Amino acid sequence: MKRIDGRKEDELRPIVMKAGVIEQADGSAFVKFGNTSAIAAVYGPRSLHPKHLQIPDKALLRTVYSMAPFSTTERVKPGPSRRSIEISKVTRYALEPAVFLEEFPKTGIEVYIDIIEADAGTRTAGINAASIALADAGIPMRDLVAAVAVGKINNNYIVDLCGKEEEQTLCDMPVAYMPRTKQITLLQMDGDITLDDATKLIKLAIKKCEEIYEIQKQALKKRWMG
Amino acid sequence: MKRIDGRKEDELRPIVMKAGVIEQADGSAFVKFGNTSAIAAVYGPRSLHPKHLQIPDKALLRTVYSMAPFSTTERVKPGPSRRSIEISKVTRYALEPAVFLEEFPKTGIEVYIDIIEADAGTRTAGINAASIALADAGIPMRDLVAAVAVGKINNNYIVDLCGKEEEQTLCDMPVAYMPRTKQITLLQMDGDITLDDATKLIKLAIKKCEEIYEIQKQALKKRWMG
Amino acid sequence: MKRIDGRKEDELRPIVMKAGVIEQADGSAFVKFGNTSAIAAVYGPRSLHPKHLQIPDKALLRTVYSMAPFSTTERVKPGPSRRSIEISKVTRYALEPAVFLEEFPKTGIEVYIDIIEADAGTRTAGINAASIALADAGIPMRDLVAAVAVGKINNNYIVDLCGKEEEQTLCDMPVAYMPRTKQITLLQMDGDITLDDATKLIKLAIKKCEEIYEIQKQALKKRWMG
Amino acid sequence: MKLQTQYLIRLAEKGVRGDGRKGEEYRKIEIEKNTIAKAEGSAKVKIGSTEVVAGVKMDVGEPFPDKPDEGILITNAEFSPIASPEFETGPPDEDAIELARVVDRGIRESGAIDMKKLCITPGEKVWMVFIDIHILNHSGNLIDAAALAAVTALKHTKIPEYDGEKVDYENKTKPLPLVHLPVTVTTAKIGNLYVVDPDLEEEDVMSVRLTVTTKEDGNVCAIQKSGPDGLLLEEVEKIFKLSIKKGNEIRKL
Amino acid sequence: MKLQTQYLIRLAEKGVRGDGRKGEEYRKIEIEKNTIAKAEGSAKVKIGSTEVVAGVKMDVGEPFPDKPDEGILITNAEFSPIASPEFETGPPDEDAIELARVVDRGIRESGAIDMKKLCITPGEKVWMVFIDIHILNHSGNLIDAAALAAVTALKHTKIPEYDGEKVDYENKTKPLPLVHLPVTVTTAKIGNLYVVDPDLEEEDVMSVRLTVTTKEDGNVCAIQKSGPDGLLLEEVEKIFKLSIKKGNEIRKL
Amino acid sequence: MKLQTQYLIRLAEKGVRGDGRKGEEYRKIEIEKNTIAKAEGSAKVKIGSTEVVAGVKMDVGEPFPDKPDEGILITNAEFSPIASPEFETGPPDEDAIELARVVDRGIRESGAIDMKKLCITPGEKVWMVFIDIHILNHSGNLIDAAALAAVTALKHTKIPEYDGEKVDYENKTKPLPLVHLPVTVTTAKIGNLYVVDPDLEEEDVMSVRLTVTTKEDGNVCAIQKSGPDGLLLEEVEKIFKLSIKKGNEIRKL
Repeated sequence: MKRIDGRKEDELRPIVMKAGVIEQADGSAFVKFGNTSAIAAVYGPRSLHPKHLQIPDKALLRTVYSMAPFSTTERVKPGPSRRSIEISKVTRYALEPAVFLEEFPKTGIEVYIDIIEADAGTRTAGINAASIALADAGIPMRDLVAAVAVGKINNNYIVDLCGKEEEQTLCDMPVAYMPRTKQITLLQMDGDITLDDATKLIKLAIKKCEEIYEIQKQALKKRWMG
Repeated sequence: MKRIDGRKEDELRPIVMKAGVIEQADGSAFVKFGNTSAIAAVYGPRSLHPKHLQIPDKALLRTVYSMAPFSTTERVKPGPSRRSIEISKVTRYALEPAVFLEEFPKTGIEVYIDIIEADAGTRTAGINAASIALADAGIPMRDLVAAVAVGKINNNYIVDLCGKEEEQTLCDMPVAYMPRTKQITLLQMDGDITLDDATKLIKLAIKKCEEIYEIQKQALKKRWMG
Repeated sequence: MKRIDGRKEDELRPIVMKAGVIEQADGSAFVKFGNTSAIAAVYGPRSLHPKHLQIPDKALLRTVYSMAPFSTTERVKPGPSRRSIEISKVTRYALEPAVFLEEFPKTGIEVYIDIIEADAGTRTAGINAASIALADAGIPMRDLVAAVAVGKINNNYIVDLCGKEEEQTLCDMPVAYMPRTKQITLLQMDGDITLDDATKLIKLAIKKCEEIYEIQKQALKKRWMG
Repeated sequence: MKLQTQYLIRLAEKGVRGDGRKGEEYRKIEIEKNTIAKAEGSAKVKIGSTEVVAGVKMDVGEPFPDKPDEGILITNAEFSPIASPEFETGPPDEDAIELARVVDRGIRESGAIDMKKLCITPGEKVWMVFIDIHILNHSGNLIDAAALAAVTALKHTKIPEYDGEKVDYENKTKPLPLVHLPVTVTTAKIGNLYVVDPDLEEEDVMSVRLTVTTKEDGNVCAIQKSGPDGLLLEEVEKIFKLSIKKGNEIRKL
Repeated sequence: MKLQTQYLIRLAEKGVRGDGRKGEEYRKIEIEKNTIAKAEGSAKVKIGSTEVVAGVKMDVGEPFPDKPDEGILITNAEFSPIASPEFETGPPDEDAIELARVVDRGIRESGAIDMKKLCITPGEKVWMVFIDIHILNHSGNLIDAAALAAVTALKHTKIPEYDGEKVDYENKTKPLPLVHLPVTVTTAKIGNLYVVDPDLEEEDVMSVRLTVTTKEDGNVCAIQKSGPDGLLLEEVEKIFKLSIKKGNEIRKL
Repeated sequence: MKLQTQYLIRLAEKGVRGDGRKGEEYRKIEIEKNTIAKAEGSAKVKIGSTEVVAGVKMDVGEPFPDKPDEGILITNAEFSPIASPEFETGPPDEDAIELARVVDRGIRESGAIDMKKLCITPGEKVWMVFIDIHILNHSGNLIDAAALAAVTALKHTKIPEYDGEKVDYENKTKPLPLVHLPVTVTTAKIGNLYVVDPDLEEEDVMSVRLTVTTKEDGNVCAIQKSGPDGLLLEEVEKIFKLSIKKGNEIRKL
């Protein structure tokens, strides 16, 4: 099957990843998959107020995902939406297994993700960026978290859906994955597929996450090596 | 006069009252008058934050009245409305005379009232439920507070208005009453009636509150005796 | 040129200024320019909460400008608007140079300005009132701040625009001025004018501010002398 | 208990109030009409040093589906932080909301405005009447001052011209069809003394208050009990009568 | 680590749960239908002492431009402070929003409602279906209880009459076109034990949970991983199968 | 006074800036056009390490009643917490609102956009132009960067096709009718030195700043004084001239 934008079924869109893009932040990254662009910035570990939010034996990880008003075809109203609140939550859980939060008790680590351009796959682009930004901030991590969405159009399993594919797919399944520990840290799905499909799609996602992971490492290497 | 639902002028709707319906709460009650159902839960006395809200010589009583979106014919938008904020306030004043707040200085006692079904008389149903829930929470009380709305259709004084009657009545007068001390703790009225009518209606309400009071006591007895 | 309300080009509208109009406030003033009426009240210096707002070596000046719903032809929705938030900010900067904030470290001085009637020039009326109210509160000041808006209709420079003139003017320039130090403390402009126009308009505004300043002093004198 | 509370309660036991008034005595009431140029009607009311402005704005809008041939009344109150060190900026709190709703009910339930006369095209266009209450100085008994300001503003409201397309706010001629004059009277209980028009200090010490709105025919249109204590039936009856009496006095001002 | 955590994890190592259930065992499920008089459909679901009411309200509105011939589904959840000492008043927090969205997706993606049958006039008027979820007691696993209450409420929903102008809520006859019965099953991981239907204490100690909604044909319609840990592929596969199995059991209730 | 403040002010007395620039010298300005695929126009502007993206979105809507034959301009700014440790999530604060309003006035008052050409059907349908400003890195002088990004985005905006029913965002051909190029220049006063384009450290120590927007004909379109100090007339005149000069330089970029 030829995909709408000419890609092969298991082909990712052109990817750009860059660490250290925001001077004011403790860590930051820019990630682009086709026409989806995400910027992530990390602030912290820093002292956390009000005090009752502090956790005695680890850092509090906070994630805020948001879309720039001009990122989509229809202007997005500024401010949090139900969708962005849910994505912020699952993003936190996607990143948390990777971070040694216990090294910074009582502090806060804030991860902000801004979607500058949106053409599907914004939450996974955001997770990829956030993961690089956390590493860029020098926060000790078990591993990087790589993420990608997979789907099924007709009888084909496809990866890294673009916006037009998202409208057609029988299911949309974003997955985040830590290659070193083989842990799936984000798993969501909307659709109507068989158990067999679901399993195959997850396996496909894992394979592509391993590719993305290499690009993430390159971005960090480039940053550190100059 | 035969009323729209076949009741006599001074006849209450079928009443259900049950104490101890919410496991997580310190005290709780379910109250049903016809198709009006209220659930009340009490949390506290418990420590109160932020500190500047604490009262040195007594507990702070807080009441929150709210309606479930599906409780009425037209869906109620979730969140506080001007109406619900006012009802929360008068409900607090209806309950406060009954509670020995001075026994729990600096603490907070929270009373939450959810209207699950609404067919008029929701604030009085809520007060009846809250009063049982406070007693169920073991909070020392001067007395239970019983409540009912009364009105006038044509030349008839009627009690415990249902929704259709509320549209026709010349006045709507919710009353809360503590039988032991004979104190009226809630008194509101909308309408256009003579002084004589007003007085007669209050007396009628007091009489019915005394009946309701007995049902409240039964509900508590059943809870305590098993 | 005859102006729409019969005034001369450099003629202010009938002005009323009165200090000490709100009993509850530490200082207050009422100011009226034609059909524009502003009331300002000052509370403070008083202790400031939450603590992290406190400034170690001076008082925090806060200003809130707001319009009464009935002040304009089209009812103003209550609550802050983007316009009122900006005006609150520039008003604070217009007043701050006049106040010895360093005499009251860690405290807060709040200035509230309510526009009761609006017929253009509300921010300048508010600044005139606030300045008198601060003095009325006994807060040490370098000088009073006087304010007025100027504009240009056809080839004429006009002062103290009324609402109908505001619709026609080529520019609207509110100016606040401290005569003793000759400092301009508010300067905004919307329009499309030459550099020469801009300079001439500022000079005109300064001249009128000096007149307004005398009326402000009269109001305070009347208040203090009885 | 604070000293001031004890003092006022001791005074109350002797039937005396802090400022020397009798129980049934209002502070001085001053009424100014049409003080706001852009409002369709307005009034400033002072009761003692409590000061309230009410402004009426009108606009054309769609009627409510269940009352297609009636105008719409919307009452709102803002407790401006100008008026008291205790008021804060932000959305109206429960006190402001209660005040607006009690004032609204007094006007609405008394049938003060002939709402049918505010219908322009049934089911399509009716006049909307916005009453906005703005507190200028809070020295106690805001509710009576607000209600009086609102009714006075309505009494002096002129309806703008409307040509079916646009409201012409420059031309206002026809008076608002005001057919009743509801008056709101608040009585507080301090110790065993019943006092009308409680001032700020009395509001701090009162245990309960009853606000009663009555019409010129003596009918009762709205009641609101407030405060953390109860009232006996006899007390309520007494306050009803007092409210009618004081209401009649105020209506003459 | 808290004592309770250690205790439950030690138990889990032996394959035992705090309340004695087996890993694959739900607490007792009780379902009550049409408990709310004014709702078009309603259900109360208890799972153990977790208690949830779902109410369905319907109204006529405009369709979305991209789906002119389909009805509209809106799912909302309120975590009433009644239900838990940890819930607070205020707008829905992230947990309430996530719950509502997961329930919504299970219903929407499974095609449970035949949305085309809810079209009245294409591009102009369609039925809007509001599912409101109200938590009465929070004792763990709100999501499965909420999903079950929502589907049960839909199953018993009757559409009001509509004459092209007004919805007649007094007359409801036609059932909602419900064509599938999605069931949502949540499995948590505690230590190395996988437990369905975690209770409140288990939710406190679980490291990760997976919520899977399946249809009667065994298809998967919605997945949501939650919690601050990851899952291996084998674990996910195992939970998928378990979810289908338990879903089938619950569907029969 | 902080050490850094004292240091910068001492430098200023010698006519020197912290980063070695001259008073009239901007940091390096970089402009990138049309970086956002889905926006009708966009630009990224860097001034030193301050970085701002502006995106223009267009839609069809109803005109304002008082300007029935003109398009609508709406300018909004979000200070994303990404850009600075001091920015917080939440609705725009006074600084973001002021920035958006100053940028808006510069464009609106200069008549930069020929608004009449954005009318589709007078009184019924006009183009709405949304300028959204998104701060990526805050290193001082956000306002000049934002204004430059906004005008550059407008310059490269293409209007989507509109068939009277639906906007076709896939086809954008006609350029936006941009007839002027307003440029915004901010000058701060540090000690007795006037510096254009203050960086973050200079913003911390400056006592007052004046933002002036000018057109290519040298006219002044918008002025905004900010900061807790005043300015003498001579200072204002001097800054006006400087703003025109620097504006002309930037316009050529």
